[in-house]
Amino acid sequence: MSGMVITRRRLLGMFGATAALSACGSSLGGGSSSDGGEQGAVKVGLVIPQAGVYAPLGVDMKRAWDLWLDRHGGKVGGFTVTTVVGDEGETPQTGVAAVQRLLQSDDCDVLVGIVSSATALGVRDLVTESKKLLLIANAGANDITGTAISPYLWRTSFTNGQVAAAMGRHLAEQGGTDGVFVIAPDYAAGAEASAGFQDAFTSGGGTIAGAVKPPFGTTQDYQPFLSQIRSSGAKATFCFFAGAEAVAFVKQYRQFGLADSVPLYGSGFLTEGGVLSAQGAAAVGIQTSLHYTSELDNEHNKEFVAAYQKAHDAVPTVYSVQTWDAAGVLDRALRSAKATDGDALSTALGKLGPIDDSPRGEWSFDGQTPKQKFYIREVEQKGDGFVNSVIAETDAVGQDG
Amino acid sequence: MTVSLTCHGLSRSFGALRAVDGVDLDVAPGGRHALIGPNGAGKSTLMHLVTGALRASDGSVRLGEEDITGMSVVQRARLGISQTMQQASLFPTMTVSDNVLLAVQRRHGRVGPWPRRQAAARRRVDTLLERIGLAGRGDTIEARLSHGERKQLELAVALACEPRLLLLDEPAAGMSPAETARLAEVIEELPAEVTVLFVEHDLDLVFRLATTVTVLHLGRVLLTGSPAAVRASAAVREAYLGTGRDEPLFAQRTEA
Amino acid sequence: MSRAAKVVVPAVAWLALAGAPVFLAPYATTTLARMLVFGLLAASLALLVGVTGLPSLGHAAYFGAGAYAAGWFAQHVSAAAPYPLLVAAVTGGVVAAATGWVAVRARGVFFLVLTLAIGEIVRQVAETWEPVTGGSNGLYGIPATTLAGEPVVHPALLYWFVFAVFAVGFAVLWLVVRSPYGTALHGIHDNEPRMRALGYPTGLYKYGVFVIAGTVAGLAGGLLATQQRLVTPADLGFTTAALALLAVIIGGARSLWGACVGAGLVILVRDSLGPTLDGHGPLVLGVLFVLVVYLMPRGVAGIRPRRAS
Amino acid sequence: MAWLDANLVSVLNGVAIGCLLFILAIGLSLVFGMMDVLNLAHGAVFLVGAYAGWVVGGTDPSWGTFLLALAVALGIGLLVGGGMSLLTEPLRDRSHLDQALLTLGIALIVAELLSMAFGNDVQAADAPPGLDGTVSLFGNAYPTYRLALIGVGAVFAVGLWLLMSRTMIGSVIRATVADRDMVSAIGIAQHRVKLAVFGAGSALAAAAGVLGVPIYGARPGLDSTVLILALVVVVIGGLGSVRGALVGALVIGQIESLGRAVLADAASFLLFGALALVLVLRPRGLFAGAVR
Repeated sequence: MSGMVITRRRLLGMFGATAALSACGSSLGGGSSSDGGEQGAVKVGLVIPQAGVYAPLGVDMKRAWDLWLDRHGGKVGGFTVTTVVGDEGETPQTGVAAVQRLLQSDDCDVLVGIVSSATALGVRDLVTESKKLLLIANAGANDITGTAISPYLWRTSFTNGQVAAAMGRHLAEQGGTDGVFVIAPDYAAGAEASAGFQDAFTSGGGTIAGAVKPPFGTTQDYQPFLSQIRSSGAKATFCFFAGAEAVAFVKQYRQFGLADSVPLYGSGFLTEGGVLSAQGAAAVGIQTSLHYTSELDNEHNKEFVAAYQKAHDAVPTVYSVQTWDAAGVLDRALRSAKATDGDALSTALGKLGPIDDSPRGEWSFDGQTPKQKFYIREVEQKGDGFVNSVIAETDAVGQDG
Repeated sequence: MTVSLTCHGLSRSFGALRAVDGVDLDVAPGGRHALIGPNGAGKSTLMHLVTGALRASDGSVRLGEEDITGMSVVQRARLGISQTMQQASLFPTMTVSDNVLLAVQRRHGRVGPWPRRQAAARRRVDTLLERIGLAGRGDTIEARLSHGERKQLELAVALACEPRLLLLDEPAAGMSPAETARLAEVIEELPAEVTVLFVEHDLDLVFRLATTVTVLHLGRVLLTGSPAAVRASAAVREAYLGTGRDEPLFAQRTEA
Repeated sequence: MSRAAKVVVPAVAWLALAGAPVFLAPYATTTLARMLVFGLLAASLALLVGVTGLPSLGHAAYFGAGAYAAGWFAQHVSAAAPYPLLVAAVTGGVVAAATGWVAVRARGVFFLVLTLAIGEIVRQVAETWEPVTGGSNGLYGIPATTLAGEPVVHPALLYWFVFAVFAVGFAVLWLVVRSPYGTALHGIHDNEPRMRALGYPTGLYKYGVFVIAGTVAGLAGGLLATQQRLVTPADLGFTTAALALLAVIIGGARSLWGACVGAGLVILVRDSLGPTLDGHGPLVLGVLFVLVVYLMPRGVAGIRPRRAS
Repeated sequence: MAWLDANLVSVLNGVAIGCLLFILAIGLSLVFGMMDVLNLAHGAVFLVGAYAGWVVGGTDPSWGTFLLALAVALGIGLLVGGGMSLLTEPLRDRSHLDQALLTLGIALIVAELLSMAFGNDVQAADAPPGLDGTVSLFGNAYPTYRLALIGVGAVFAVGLWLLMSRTMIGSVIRATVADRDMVSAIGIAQHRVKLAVFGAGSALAAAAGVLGVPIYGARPGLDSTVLILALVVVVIGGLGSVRGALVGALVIGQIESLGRAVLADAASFLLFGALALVLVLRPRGLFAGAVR
């Protein structure tokens, strides 16, 4: 019995070796690698949520991925790309199954995507044991590139603490807003953001007026917490919310008259992408920290935004840029590794140096997660829409902010 | 071993209606006691008060020396009260054998969550089915039985419990004459130490089996006596006919 | 089915399951292992729903409790088989014992609602008891189960491990169904008042089967932690419970085997087909629910509803 | 003093949320109590109403479009509820589980169709003119719309109470809850009662969806959140009674509002903790009287 298994595995191994050899051969034959050089093919599994509450992020990510391929002739790092999309869904139950399928059934060489931190942490062992590269294009749990680090998991997005800490440092430097109330939902990402902000803010000399954790996912009405903010006498509020909760919180913050008396600050997801149009005028004046906004005034971003708008008739979001940059670093890594296996790509990523052509501005890997600048953004009306304008930027920081 | 059943001042009200009203009933040990009376007399309610399906509003029920008034159906069953119901209702998706087996294993086996061969129990089941006239029907699903067969099975299940007190609620209702005759034989063959209390409309059957007859009327005991005394009673005739009921006295009812 | 077929078909099925890794690619083997895990959950639910007539919407709670217990135990105490699985089974049983007494008091549609509420409460605990359950991120990085000191990671070995435990759990359920107690449960399913009249304390019996089913569900949860090495709140949520019910119905409610086949189909749709449907996986599941309910002529639990007496 | 002020607002807010929950939950409670059907598609109907409110009413509705949206939602709810009544009719003699699972399937399909039609983005809308501002309560700003909800909830509650206690329809409904077979025995066609109750209950759920848009918005996933809330309301209140649904809704409103304000650290556990408590003490709900 096991003899047969081993035979099968040997056979597979031989196929793999043959493929690798032929890739090698063609690479040698083509001389130094160039854009036109046929180095072979790479199969990329794009893991994005297509159903459930995270689906809008999946749309932005898919658009960016398609745009990148479109603008680079369907090739990444000289390899012809076949993309297989897997639906991450809403929970690790579906997310892990999707990754398993992409790795084991579709034989993908590289995985890109993953919105949910729980899914990213959940597939860590799976990915590590199959020695394939996973480029995480959103999930922000600190642990992914911290205590749970694996050589095969790299991240082009952010850590929850890093984003919030940027705002903490900024407010502390500004001064004058002593006594900040912190509100973030009662789950892992909320706790990380809350801690990241409080550490940065208090070590910069700020004081916290109070903190509260509304139940995650089931809170529709923030009145009890808004009352608490009001009675705490806080001078400002820092919050971490995303998706539907961001819309509800921002609208109710204004409905209960707090927006005029207690200014609202937050992690940038509060006002990013689709949620901003749902919040509408209620969001005007809110300041948030994030590593991107479509309003950035740099050459790469202008080109990116124009191309994105042309292709999809929509404004790109931070989720688009994270995926765009995932494609960008994969391009560089494949180019220098000339192979698609996880070990080679991981080594190549480690030697990458600064990414100087990203729409978000220059960034680099610090460990396996970006060291990047953060922008302090303020929501403004522009035409009949709303945008996040840049009002300040911070120094580049790594994993822990 | 042989027990008596004693009801004292037993009452049960449904809202303003006193369905059973201060009934005193003595069923002698080993007696064959029939309960008759017109529709609405409270016969079935009284039976339910004895089985525990209904709780008494007032009064007491004793089995032998034991006061069982506050006991649940389950406790009373375990004391040896067994019953057949007016509307035959058993275990429709099980085989006839398994229907009886449920009773046998409760009485004799240990009902543990591990398989047992139960050869002895199966033999008991087969013996009972033969005695009741259902030999060869053991593998039939209960739902496929005819009405009469189902009544027979009811009796088999009740007997499988090896009761000290057997309550039969219209055991012959809906049976063919042949089935009724078989039923009468089975009851007559019951061991003498089993006490039987039964409700029946077929008076031929009542007078054939009963040693004592109690007539209920409007929730009260009208008369208790020997079959001959009841047959002769003017009060009984009055109760059946004098209240404006147009059904013939003691006629056999056919009922679905 | 003829007598011969009744012996031959299960024998062939067991043999095929035992030999599956020899013929199947690693992905298919892994998927089959997941089907067995879910199949054991579904079979334990069939004992409640089909055999006893207790339609639980909260059965995933015990599955999840077992999974968390096994995962936590493997992380903090020992990953040596069979200890995490034993801990899982005991936890499933204890949680079922602690919550079941509320549920078995209720009848009919109340039982549905109460079990649903119990399931939600347990899920909420999993989401919020962060130091033990890892909160919304769940328990990840659960170490591989070790057998005689060697970690079981190779897909085929892991499959055989799962298969062996599945067989044990399935055998327990099978024996219960065929025992005198199982016959009594069948009687409760058919006619509970009558069972009481025969002297069976049915409340106790229902409580007992609730705990047994919870224990086996806990064991299945332990297998989940072993096989997936990840446990998240979604594993004990309403969706999992509903999918397990779907599997039971597809299998014809009464049959433990049928439940396993149903579980296979559900896993196939959710995990293998779902991710390729551009986000329309839930739609397919919804249609499956509707079709199954209409196409199962005997009804989900195979019973005619009885009027409460 | 500030503490007291803040909590008075929370109490008031709890009443407002409770009123919305009442309109949502009453249909679930009656269908459950009368027909023994656990309608797991109730949340999906609410979401249908929410999207109707957003599409017809627009993000900045006038009174005309808001009321039109309400009418449209009532109509759609009636149709959807009637449809579900017809769909469950062939399952009349089947177990409760069959019917619950059918409605679960319908819920999944409806939610998926909504997401295909309206996308997965979060949608929000304002209250109609005059109600979109704030009023000052105890020195704190409070949204006018929520005060208006209390009025609407009170009107519904009184209306339903009158309907149930003073009309023929009401007595049929109460009799059906108490003893369904008796009602059909006296010659009232059960499937008609069911059609009417299912339709009206769903129409109310859809109306609650429209009324909820200015607070909850419309988005995928809202259906299951709302369904769970409604289930908790009916379990706590007891099934099949208007009074039970009202009390249950008001209790949940206070737990979600005052409870969270006072016991903020335990906020995540409050809802299900209260539910667990009721289940242990009164498994059939606070107001389970004549209801089977």
